[in-house]
Amino acid sequence: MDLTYTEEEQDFRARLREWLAAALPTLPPRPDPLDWPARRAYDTAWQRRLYDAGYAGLHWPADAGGRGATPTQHLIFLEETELAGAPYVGANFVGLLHAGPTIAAEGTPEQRARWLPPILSGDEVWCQGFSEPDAGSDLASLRTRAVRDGDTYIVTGSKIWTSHAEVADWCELLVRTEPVSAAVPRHRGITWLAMPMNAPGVTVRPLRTLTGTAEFAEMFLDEVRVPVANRVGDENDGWRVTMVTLFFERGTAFVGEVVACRRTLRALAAAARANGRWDDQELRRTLGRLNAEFTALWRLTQWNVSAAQRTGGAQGVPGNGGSVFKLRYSHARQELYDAAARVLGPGSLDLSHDWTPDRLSSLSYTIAAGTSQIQWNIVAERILGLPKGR
Amino acid sequence: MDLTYTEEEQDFRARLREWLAAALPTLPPRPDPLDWPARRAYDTAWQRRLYDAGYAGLHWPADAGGRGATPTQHLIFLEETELAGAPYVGANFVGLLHAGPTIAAEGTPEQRARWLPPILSGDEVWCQGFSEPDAGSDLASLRTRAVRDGDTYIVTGSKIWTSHAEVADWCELLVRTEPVSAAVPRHRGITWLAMPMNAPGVTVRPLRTLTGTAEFAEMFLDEVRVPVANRVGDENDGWRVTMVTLFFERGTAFVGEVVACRRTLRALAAAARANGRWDDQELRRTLGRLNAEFTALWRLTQWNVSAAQRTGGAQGVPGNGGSVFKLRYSHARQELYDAAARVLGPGSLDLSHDWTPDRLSSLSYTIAAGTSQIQWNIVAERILGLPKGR
Amino acid sequence: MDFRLTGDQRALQAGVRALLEGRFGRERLRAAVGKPGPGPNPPLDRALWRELGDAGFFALRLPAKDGGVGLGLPEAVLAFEEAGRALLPGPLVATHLAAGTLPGAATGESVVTWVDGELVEWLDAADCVLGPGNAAGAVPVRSVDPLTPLHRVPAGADGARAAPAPGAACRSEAAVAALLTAAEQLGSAARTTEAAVQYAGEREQFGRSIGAFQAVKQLCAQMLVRTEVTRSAVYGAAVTGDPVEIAGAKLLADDAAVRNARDCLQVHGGMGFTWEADVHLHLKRAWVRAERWPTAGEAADVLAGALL
Amino acid sequence: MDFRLTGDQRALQAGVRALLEGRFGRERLRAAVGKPGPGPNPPLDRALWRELGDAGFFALRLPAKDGGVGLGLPEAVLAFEEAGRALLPGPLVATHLAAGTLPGAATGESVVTWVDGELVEWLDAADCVLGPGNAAGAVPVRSVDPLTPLHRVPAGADGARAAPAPGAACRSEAAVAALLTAAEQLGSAARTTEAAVQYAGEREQFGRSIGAFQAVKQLCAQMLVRTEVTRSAVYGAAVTGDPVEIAGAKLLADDAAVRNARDCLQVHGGMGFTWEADVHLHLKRAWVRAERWPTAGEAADVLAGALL
Repeated sequence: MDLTYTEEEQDFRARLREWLAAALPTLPPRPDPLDWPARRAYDTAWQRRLYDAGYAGLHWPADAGGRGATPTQHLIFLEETELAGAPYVGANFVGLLHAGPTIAAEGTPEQRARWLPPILSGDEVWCQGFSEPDAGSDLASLRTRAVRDGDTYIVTGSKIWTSHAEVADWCELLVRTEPVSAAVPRHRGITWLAMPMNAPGVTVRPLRTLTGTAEFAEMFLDEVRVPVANRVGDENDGWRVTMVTLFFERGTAFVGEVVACRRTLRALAAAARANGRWDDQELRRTLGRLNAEFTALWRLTQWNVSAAQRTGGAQGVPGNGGSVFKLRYSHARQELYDAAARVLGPGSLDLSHDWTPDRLSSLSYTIAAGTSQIQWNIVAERILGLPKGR
Repeated sequence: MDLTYTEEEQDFRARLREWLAAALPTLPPRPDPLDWPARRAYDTAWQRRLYDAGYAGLHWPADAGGRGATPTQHLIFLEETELAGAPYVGANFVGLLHAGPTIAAEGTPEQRARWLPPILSGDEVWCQGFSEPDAGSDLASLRTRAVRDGDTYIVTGSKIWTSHAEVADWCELLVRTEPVSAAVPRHRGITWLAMPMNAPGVTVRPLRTLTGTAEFAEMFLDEVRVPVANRVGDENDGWRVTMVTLFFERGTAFVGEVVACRRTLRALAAAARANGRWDDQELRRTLGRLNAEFTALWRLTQWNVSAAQRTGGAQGVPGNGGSVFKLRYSHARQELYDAAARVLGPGSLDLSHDWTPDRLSSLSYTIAAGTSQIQWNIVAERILGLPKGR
Repeated sequence: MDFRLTGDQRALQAGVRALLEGRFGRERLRAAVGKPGPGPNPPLDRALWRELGDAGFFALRLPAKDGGVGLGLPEAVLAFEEAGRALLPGPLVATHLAAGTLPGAATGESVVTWVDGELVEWLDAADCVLGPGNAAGAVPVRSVDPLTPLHRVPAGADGARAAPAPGAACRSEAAVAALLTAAEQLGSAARTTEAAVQYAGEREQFGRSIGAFQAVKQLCAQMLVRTEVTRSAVYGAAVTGDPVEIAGAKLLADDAAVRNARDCLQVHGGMGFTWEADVHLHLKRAWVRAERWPTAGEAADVLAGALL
Repeated sequence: MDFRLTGDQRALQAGVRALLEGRFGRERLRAAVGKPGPGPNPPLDRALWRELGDAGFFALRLPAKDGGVGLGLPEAVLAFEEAGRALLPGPLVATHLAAGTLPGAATGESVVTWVDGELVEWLDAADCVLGPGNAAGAVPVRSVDPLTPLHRVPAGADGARAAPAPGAACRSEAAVAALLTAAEQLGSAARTTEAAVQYAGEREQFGRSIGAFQAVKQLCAQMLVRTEVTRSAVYGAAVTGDPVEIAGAKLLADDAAVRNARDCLQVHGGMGFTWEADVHLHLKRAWVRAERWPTAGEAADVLAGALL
C-alpha cells in the first residue's frame, strides 16, 4: 500500500502543472452554454492545445497515436486539470473516450489512419448513437435497422441521449442488421457503423431535460446511407466491438468529478459558515460525513487505478469494479447537492446559485449508464456470483 | 373524518378503565420470564379474570362465545389495557388470535364446543406449528408429513418458531397430506390438525434467539398419532382454512405496540434530558421525527380500524392494508430503539437497560411474519397491481 | 370514531378533482409550464382563479353567514390535496387564508400572497401581500419551479418566518398554512406513486414490463407506504388541528412528496429526466413547499419539544 | 503510487488468517460464546494471547531493535482486519498499543486494557489498566456482547474519553486505536458480506435459491459496496496516518459493520435470529466497537471541522 508517487510520476505532474499554469491564462472566455458551435470551437481548441503539448490521447496506446500513459499518469492528468480549472473534455468526449479507443482496438489500419488523428488533434468531433427510446437499460433491444444495399447500409430509426449531436462530424452508431428471432438472440445481429452526421436523412432535435437546458439530442435517421467501409468489426458483431471499450475502465472515469466534489464540499462549509447555517449541528455533521465519503471515494479511485496499473494498464480494471464505485458515487453526489440545498436554505430554489442546477443534474447519476437497480444486479451476479434471476 | 368516540364507545372505555383500575392492583407479581409454567399460570389467570369480567374473546363472534365487539371497541380495549400496564395476551395469543378464530370459522359444532370455551376461559393454551426450518417465508413448502391410518393421522416432521410450546395443551398444526407434484401445487395437499401436545412422539426443544432467551421452541414430531376428528376443514384444504384467519385483520394487530412505542419515545426524551444528551441537536431532532412517525402510525391504526368498522367488522380490512402498516412500523420500531441506543450512549451496551434487549428484539420485526422484502412484493402486486415476477 | 371520509367529503373530493381535470388538465398544465429558460414569469390564470372562487375553494372554511361554504379543515385538506395532485399553480394557501379578511379573496377576485421568510411566491401577480414581513424592494429570483415565480426580500427585511399570516391569530394561521401545504404535498406524493405504477406497468425492458422486476416493485411499494402514512398524518392533523400534529404532518408530507418524486423519476429512468415528463414539476414544487414554514428542521424541533 | 497490497502484505494477511482459523476457528468461537444468560465473564484464552504475541500481533509496529517486527500501520490494519473477521476476543487494541511501553505486552504475556470513557473492556482479565481515566470502583455490566465483558466506571471518574492511551503521545495513540478499531469493523463487514452471499446461494425458497431474487441481490450488493468503500478509507488512513482521515475511516467502518451485520441478518431471515447463527455476534461486537472513540457524532464533528 503506497500512496506516494514515483519520481517519474512526480515529474510528470510538475511538468503538467507548469504547462497548465502557462496555458490556462491564455484561454478565451468560456462560451455561452447554450451556444453549441461556440462550445465545439472552445472544446476543440483546447484539445488542439493539448495535442500540441503532447497531452492528447494520453491514455491511448502509442500505436494509435496516443502517449500510452499509465493509469496513474492519467489519474494525475485528470486531477491536475481539474484542480487547475482547465476546460473539460466536452465535445471531444465520445471521440477520445469511446469511439476512438474502439476504432483503435477493432478498426482496420485504414480506419485507424482515417479517424484517429483528427480525434486527437480536435479536428473532428464524434457523438454516440446507442440509446433508443425503447432501448434504455436494455440496450440490446435496439431497433434502428440497417439494410445492406451493395456497398452501403441504409439506416432507419431513432436514437436518443446523444450529446453534441448538433456539432458532431461523426456518430458511432449501433444498428440492427439482423432481426431478433429464436435463432438470433438480442445481442447478436448488431453492427457498429461510423455515420457521417452530414449524411442526408439525419435529423437532430434538441432534447430538453429537467434542468431546462438541452445537453442531449434526439436523432432521427431516415434511410441514411452509410458506406460498408465505415463498419468497424464484422457485421452482426457490433455488440462485442462496443463492449470491449465500454467496459474498458482504468478506474479514471470519475477522477475529475471526485476532485470537484471535494472542492464543492469545502465551498459548502465556507458558505454555511458565512450565512450562519454552520451553527446547525445536524447540517454540520452531514457535511462532516460527506467529507468521509468523498475522501473514501478518492482512495477507492486510487485503489482501482492501482489495480489497473498492476495489469500494465492495458487490460484496465474489470468494469464490475466500476459498478461498485458508480453505485456509491452517484448516491454520494446526490447527497452532496441535497446538503448544498440545506446550506442555501430558501436560496436553493434560486437557479442563479450554481448548486441548484447542479442538484438537478445530480438526479441523473443513479439512472444514466445503468440505473442503480441494474448496477446492484451486476455486482451481485458478476462479482458476488449470485445466480441470475429473470 | 371523525376521531371522536361515540357515547357508547366512551362508555365502554370508561367501564373498562374502571375495571382495570380495580383489577390490576390485585394481580400477583410478574413471573420470571424464563419460568414457562409460571408464565402460563400468570397469563391464563389474567385471561380468567377477563373472562369473568366479560372481556374474553371481545372480538370473537357472539355465536363462538365472544362479545362480537366492533373493531373500535377492540382498539379501545387494547389501548386501555396497554395504557394501564395490564398483562399481555401472552400464552393465550395463538388460541385467542388464530386457532380459536379458525375453529370458529371452519370447525364443526362439536369442534367449536370442545375447543372454544377453554380458550376463552384460559383453561387451555394453544401453540402454532406452521413454520419449518426449510419453509420460512415460503410456508407452502412445508414438509411435515401426515399419513392416514384408519381414523388417525400419523405425523412426522419438525416445526420451528413455536411460542409457548413447552406449556401448550394444543397445537394448531399444518401438515402435508399429499406430496407436491405436477398435479398437486404447493398450496394444495396441506391439512390443518389440532394436535394434543401430550401425544407420544412430540418433543419440544427451546430455541434460543440472539436476545439470549428462549421465546420460541423447535418441535420434533415422530409418528405422532392425531385423530382424524381433530382435523378442521377438509383434507388437503388446510391452506385455505389457515389463510382465512391469518389474513383476517381488523387493523388492531399492533394497537398495544404503538401505544407502548409512543410511551417509550417520551421516556427517551426524558432520559436524554436527564443525562444531557438532549443538547445533541441531531439526536433531539431524531426523537422529534419519531414523534411524527408514531403519531402517524397511530392515525393509520385508527384509519384501518375505521375501515374494518365500516364493513361491520366482520370482514376486517384486507390483509394487504396490514402490509402497508407493518412495513412502516417494523422499520420505525427499529429506528426507535436505535435512537434509544443513542440516548443511552455507552449504556446501550448494557443489557440491564430494558431498551437494549428491546433493541435486539426489534431486529425480528422486518423478518417475522413476512420479511419486508416479501411485504414490498405483496403491496406491489396485490395493492398496486404490478405483474407477478418469477 | 370513524376516521374515513364521509359521503359529503368524498363528493367534495370528486368535485374538486373533476373541476381541476376540466380546467387544469395535462394540456393546460404543460401550456402553463411552456419552454424552459429565461423569460417573463408565467401569468396567473385569473379566470381559473375566479372559477376556484366560485367553486368555494377559497371560501371553504368561511361561515355560511359570511358567504362561505362553512366547512372545516378536513374539507380544506381534501381540496388542497387535489390541488397538489394537479400541480395547480398560484398562491392558493395565502388566498385561502385571506378569505373573510380581505375583500375579493373568498371569491377569487383578488390574488393574495404573503412574505414567508426570505421568499415571496407570485409577487407580480398578487393584488395584496400579507405578512408582518415586508416585500418592498424584493427582487425576482430565477425560480427552480417553472410554475412558482419567486421574489427574494432584501436581507434584513426578513422577520416574518414563523408568522406567515396577518392578524392576531398569527400562530394558528401559520399552522393552518402548514397543514394545507402538507395536503398539497400529500396530493403530489399520491400522484407520483400512480405515475410510477402506470409507467412500470407499460414500459418494457428485457422482454417484460419493468414492474415485474422486484427492484421496481420495491420502489413503488415504498412510495405507496410513504403516501398512506402521510395521508393518515395529514388527515389526523386536520381533524385535531393540533399544532404539533400539524408539524408532524408537514414533516412527513415534505419527505413523501420529495422522495416519491425522486423515486418516480428513478422508475421512469431517462424518460423521467426530460422536460416533457411531469415528474420534475412535482419534484420542484415539492422543494418549494418544503421551504415553507416549518422546514424539516423547524418541524423536528417543534416535535421534539412536545415530547418533554 | 501503488495502493494495492504488496506481496509481503498479502503474505502477512494470509498468515494471520491461517493462524486465527487454526487457533480460533468456528468451534472455538462458539465454545467461547457458550450459552446465553447470566454467569461469570468468559475467561480470556491466555495461551492464545501468547500465541498472538509469538506471531508478532502485538509487537508488529515495534522497531526490530526493540524486539518488534518493525512494520507499520498498514500491516497492523491488515492484522486487525483479520481479527475482526474472526471475532477474536480480548483487549487487542490496548495491548497492541502498550507493546514497547509495558513489559509483557509485546509478547502477549500481559493483557492490557484501558479506560475508554465510561466503559472498560476485559477489566477482570487485564493485568494492567491504562488511561488517564480511573477504573477504581468500576462495576460489571451485563454486556450485550457475550465475548466482550464490560465494566462501567463510576460517574465522575470519567475523563479519559478523547485520550484512551497513556503518555505524551496521547492524541496520536488515540488515533491509532481508532484506526485499528476501524480495521476490525472492516473485517467484520467483509465477513458478514461473505456469510450473506453464501447463505443466499444455499437457501431455497419458492423453488429457487433466494440469491436469485433481486431484493436479496440488492442487499448483498449494497453490503459489498459498503465493505469496499470502507476498505479504501481504512487502508488510505493507514497509509497517511492523517487523524481526520482516520476519523472518516472509523465513521464509515462503524456504519459498514453495523449495517452489514443487520443486512446479513435480514438475508438469513429467521435463521439469522437464532443464537446459533454467528451474525448476532458480529452485530453486537460492531456495536461495542462503535462506542469506542470516536463515535459517529464525534467523528462527524472532527470531519466537519476539517472542512473549514
